[in-house]
Amino acid sequence: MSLFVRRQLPIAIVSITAILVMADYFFRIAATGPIVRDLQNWGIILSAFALGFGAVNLFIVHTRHISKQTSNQWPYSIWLLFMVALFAGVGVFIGPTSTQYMWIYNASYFALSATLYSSTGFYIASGCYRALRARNVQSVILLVVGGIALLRNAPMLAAGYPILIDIDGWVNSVPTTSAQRGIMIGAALGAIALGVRTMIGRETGFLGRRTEAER
Amino acid sequence: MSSLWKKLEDVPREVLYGLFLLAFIIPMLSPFGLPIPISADVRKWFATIDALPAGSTIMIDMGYSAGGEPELGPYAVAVTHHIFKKGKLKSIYMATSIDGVQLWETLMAEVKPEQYGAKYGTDYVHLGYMAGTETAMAKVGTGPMPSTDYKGNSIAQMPVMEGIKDATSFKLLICYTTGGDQSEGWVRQWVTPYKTPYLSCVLALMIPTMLPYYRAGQIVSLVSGATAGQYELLNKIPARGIKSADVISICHILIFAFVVLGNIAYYARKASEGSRKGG
Amino acid sequence: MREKLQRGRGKEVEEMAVDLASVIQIWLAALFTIWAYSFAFRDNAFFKFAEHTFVGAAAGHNIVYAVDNVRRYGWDPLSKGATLYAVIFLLGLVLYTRYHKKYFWLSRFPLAIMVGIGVGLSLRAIVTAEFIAQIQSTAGMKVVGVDSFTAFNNLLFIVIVLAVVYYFVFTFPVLHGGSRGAISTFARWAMMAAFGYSFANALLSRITMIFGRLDYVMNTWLPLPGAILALPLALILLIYSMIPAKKRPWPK
Amino acid sequence: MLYAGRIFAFGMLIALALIMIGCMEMAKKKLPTFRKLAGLDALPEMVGRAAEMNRPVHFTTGLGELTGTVAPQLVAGLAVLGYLTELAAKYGVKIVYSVYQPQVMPIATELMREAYIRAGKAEAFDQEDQIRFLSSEQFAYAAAVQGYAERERPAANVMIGPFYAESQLFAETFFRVGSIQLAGTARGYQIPFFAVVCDYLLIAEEIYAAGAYLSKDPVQGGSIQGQDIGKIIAWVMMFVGVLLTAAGSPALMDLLKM
Repeated sequence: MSLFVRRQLPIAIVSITAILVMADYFFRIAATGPIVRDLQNWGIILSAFALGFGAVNLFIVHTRHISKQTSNQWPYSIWLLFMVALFAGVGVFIGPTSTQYMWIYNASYFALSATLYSSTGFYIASGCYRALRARNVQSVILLVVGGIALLRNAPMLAAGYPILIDIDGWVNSVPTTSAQRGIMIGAALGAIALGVRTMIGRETGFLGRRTEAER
Repeated sequence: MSSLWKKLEDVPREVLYGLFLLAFIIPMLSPFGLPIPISADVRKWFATIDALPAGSTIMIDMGYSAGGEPELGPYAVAVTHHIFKKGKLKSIYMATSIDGVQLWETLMAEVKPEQYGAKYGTDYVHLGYMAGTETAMAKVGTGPMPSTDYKGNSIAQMPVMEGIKDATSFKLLICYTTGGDQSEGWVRQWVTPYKTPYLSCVLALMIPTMLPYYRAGQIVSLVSGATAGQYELLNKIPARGIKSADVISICHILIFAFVVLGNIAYYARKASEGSRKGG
Repeated sequence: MREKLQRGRGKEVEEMAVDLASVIQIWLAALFTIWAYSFAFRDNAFFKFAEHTFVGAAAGHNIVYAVDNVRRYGWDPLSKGATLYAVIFLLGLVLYTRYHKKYFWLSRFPLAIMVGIGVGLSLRAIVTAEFIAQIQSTAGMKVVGVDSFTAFNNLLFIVIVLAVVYYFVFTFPVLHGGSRGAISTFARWAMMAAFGYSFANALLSRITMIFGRLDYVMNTWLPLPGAILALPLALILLIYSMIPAKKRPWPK
Repeated sequence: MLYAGRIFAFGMLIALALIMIGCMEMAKKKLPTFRKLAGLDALPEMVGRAAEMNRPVHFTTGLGELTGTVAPQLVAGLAVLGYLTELAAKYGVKIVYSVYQPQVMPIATELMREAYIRAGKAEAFDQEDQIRFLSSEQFAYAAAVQGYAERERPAANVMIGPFYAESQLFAETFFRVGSIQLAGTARGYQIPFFAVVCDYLLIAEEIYAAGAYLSKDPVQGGSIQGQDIGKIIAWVMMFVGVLLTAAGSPALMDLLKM
């Protein structure tokens, strides 16, 4: 009984929900429309609830650091939790588009986010120089195509040598698109298989930890 | 000799990074004003908006995160200028990115729609961030539209929402995004069922994975945010995009030079090692 | 055009400089930018501080929009009398039982609904958008009745798609035996061309982004009073903090 | 009753689902045979090199959770970890797994211990030292892995799983310290970084095949065989379609549009 409720039932809910959503798309049935519309609303509300997970995880990890006084970490942990509280407090109580919120957002989060992700550019540049070497056929292909694209992506060179635009256009529309399409067809089948496995209860990652009965 | 080649083959990263930084800073201090060619994809995007009949409504997804703003922001600014400048178009914004509201505020502060006589609620509205990505797209697609805007104000009385029921009410879909879930999600949730014409602006690194859709006709025009300068030229409103063009040129030339240097050093070292072994 | 641009920037800075709050904001944003970039050179305390700020802020930002969305899409209809929304509210809260040692399995029910919607939305569209539409587009390519360059390109395109799909067949080893292995080699070469192209595009992407941040530091922050002195100071401190704790006199 | 224009898609979806389920059932009786995967074949050589150099082997799975959509990639990575650990134990090479997600720790410990037992070297396994939980924050985790790379200069680095921006940092850093690298991910945006910088590459779906081949899990194996049949269907449809288009017949196109 308990295994049914704890394991089979959630899987059944997945299948029924998925079948409803698909049926509404493929079949002209009046009954499914309103149900699926409600389901989509629910999906959004549940996704919104799930947005809080990150903060809870951080809270668990960093309160542990603070209580254990992990060396070289706990002061940062206090600061991190303070930032969570600051953003949540200002955003919820004053408003996410208030002057105050926009101020902290632009001063910290915006600047940091944009910088952190762009910093990988340094590694890509270094990787370009170190790894784009003509060692064998594959690396020659990488080098030649990469080199052409590098030159084309410099607007000044592209303007001076329009042939670069033509060559790049060819690389883009013939080998790149076709190879990506082959990969896409494979990946689409992978996604379909994942969906099917989830619906028949063979992919149970979402169930999380296992209960006693399931072990 | 071979030790010199060895050094050139493995220049310390601090040196490389330093030169890379200089390649940014020098053109920023004294811009060269190098030319910028305009690509066919950008022209197509521009023409698509230009060809919209008066009174058309556009769905615009602020799908980029703060991390991608430096690349996608300038393009979004240029397109927004174009839409307002052309006039008689209604823009309905929504955000599938959690930063899509704050970044929209920044975008509007930069564009200043009032200079074109555009009014919030009449010509444009922002429905706010909606969690769930593809679920959110599907929900807006089937309708009904949310009842409030991003600030929680009722939108029922706003003229911009007149006659808007679901995806079929839109003549065009635009998405600026840093995420594959968004750029591909719109193809799945809107283009596939409703055949809405779709303009997609993504990070340059996402272009190759999006190409199969483009070639299959599921996207009208696919561009990267790095082409903002080209759109600014078409628009005749210079901004961040044009400013970045010199830097982009110089950085690419530097990296290309390093790639060439690395290869020469690699082969020279091999040759000198080979000759030593032989001799 | 360019000059106008530069002048425009200058004026902006002037206007902003009047407002103290903006000045502090710019200082903070600029310092965070410098600290975040320092990571590319070496891990250090300032980077660690910046990173924790970022992670905390992002989590806080998510909470803000969790509340915003729950309020707009859940609470508003509920307070207007749609009682069914009480159930979904409850389910939303039940999601958080995942942190409970004993009752964590309760969270499987709301998750099952989310997963079910996700699977349904994805399956129904993927089969068309990423499978049939791609087959259709490839099958519809003309190799006769077009000029020879187009015919060649289309033929090459078709051959590459077919080879790459072939490459990804894993469980029928007979397809890859003997000389048929050449098909896979060719597919791999074609994919390498695509990856080389993507790699170069990634560099373009990152350069544009780095430009955005450096532009901010140089044209928004540096013109502010004192910034030009603060920059070298910040850099010296950064370099100092990159020295391993054992090798520097203080702090250990 | 079906919407026009969605009939063929519906039929195709049902057909594919049935094929996949059928293959999973069949795999319970007999596992499908896999073709050779060039990347996997490189592993013994990489571990051998580490043994010669007397340096460790590093392994990591990137970001992502066991409960999310990228979980299958993580599972595939762990299957490779089991195999790699056994190899390392046999050669007497130390293998270190850098962990991002704490929930993986118990699974990985079990996997690695079993691998050491299979190699007959149970006593050589040092859990504390070899499975290192670094951080659940992307850049802190990345910084820790990079720090490890610079300090210990492992002879080989293997990365299989769902990678995000850290792929670029890892690939470059391990390349610079001279590690020979095998990498694989199904996250499309990250594959190019691995392709350019790493010595051996598992491209996209290949990591699932590698995982299924090594774990001998009938569900995974059967699922891959089902997908393979889907690929063959796609292949034949494209091939026939091109011929029909060349012959001027719109038959297939009309069918697909149904």
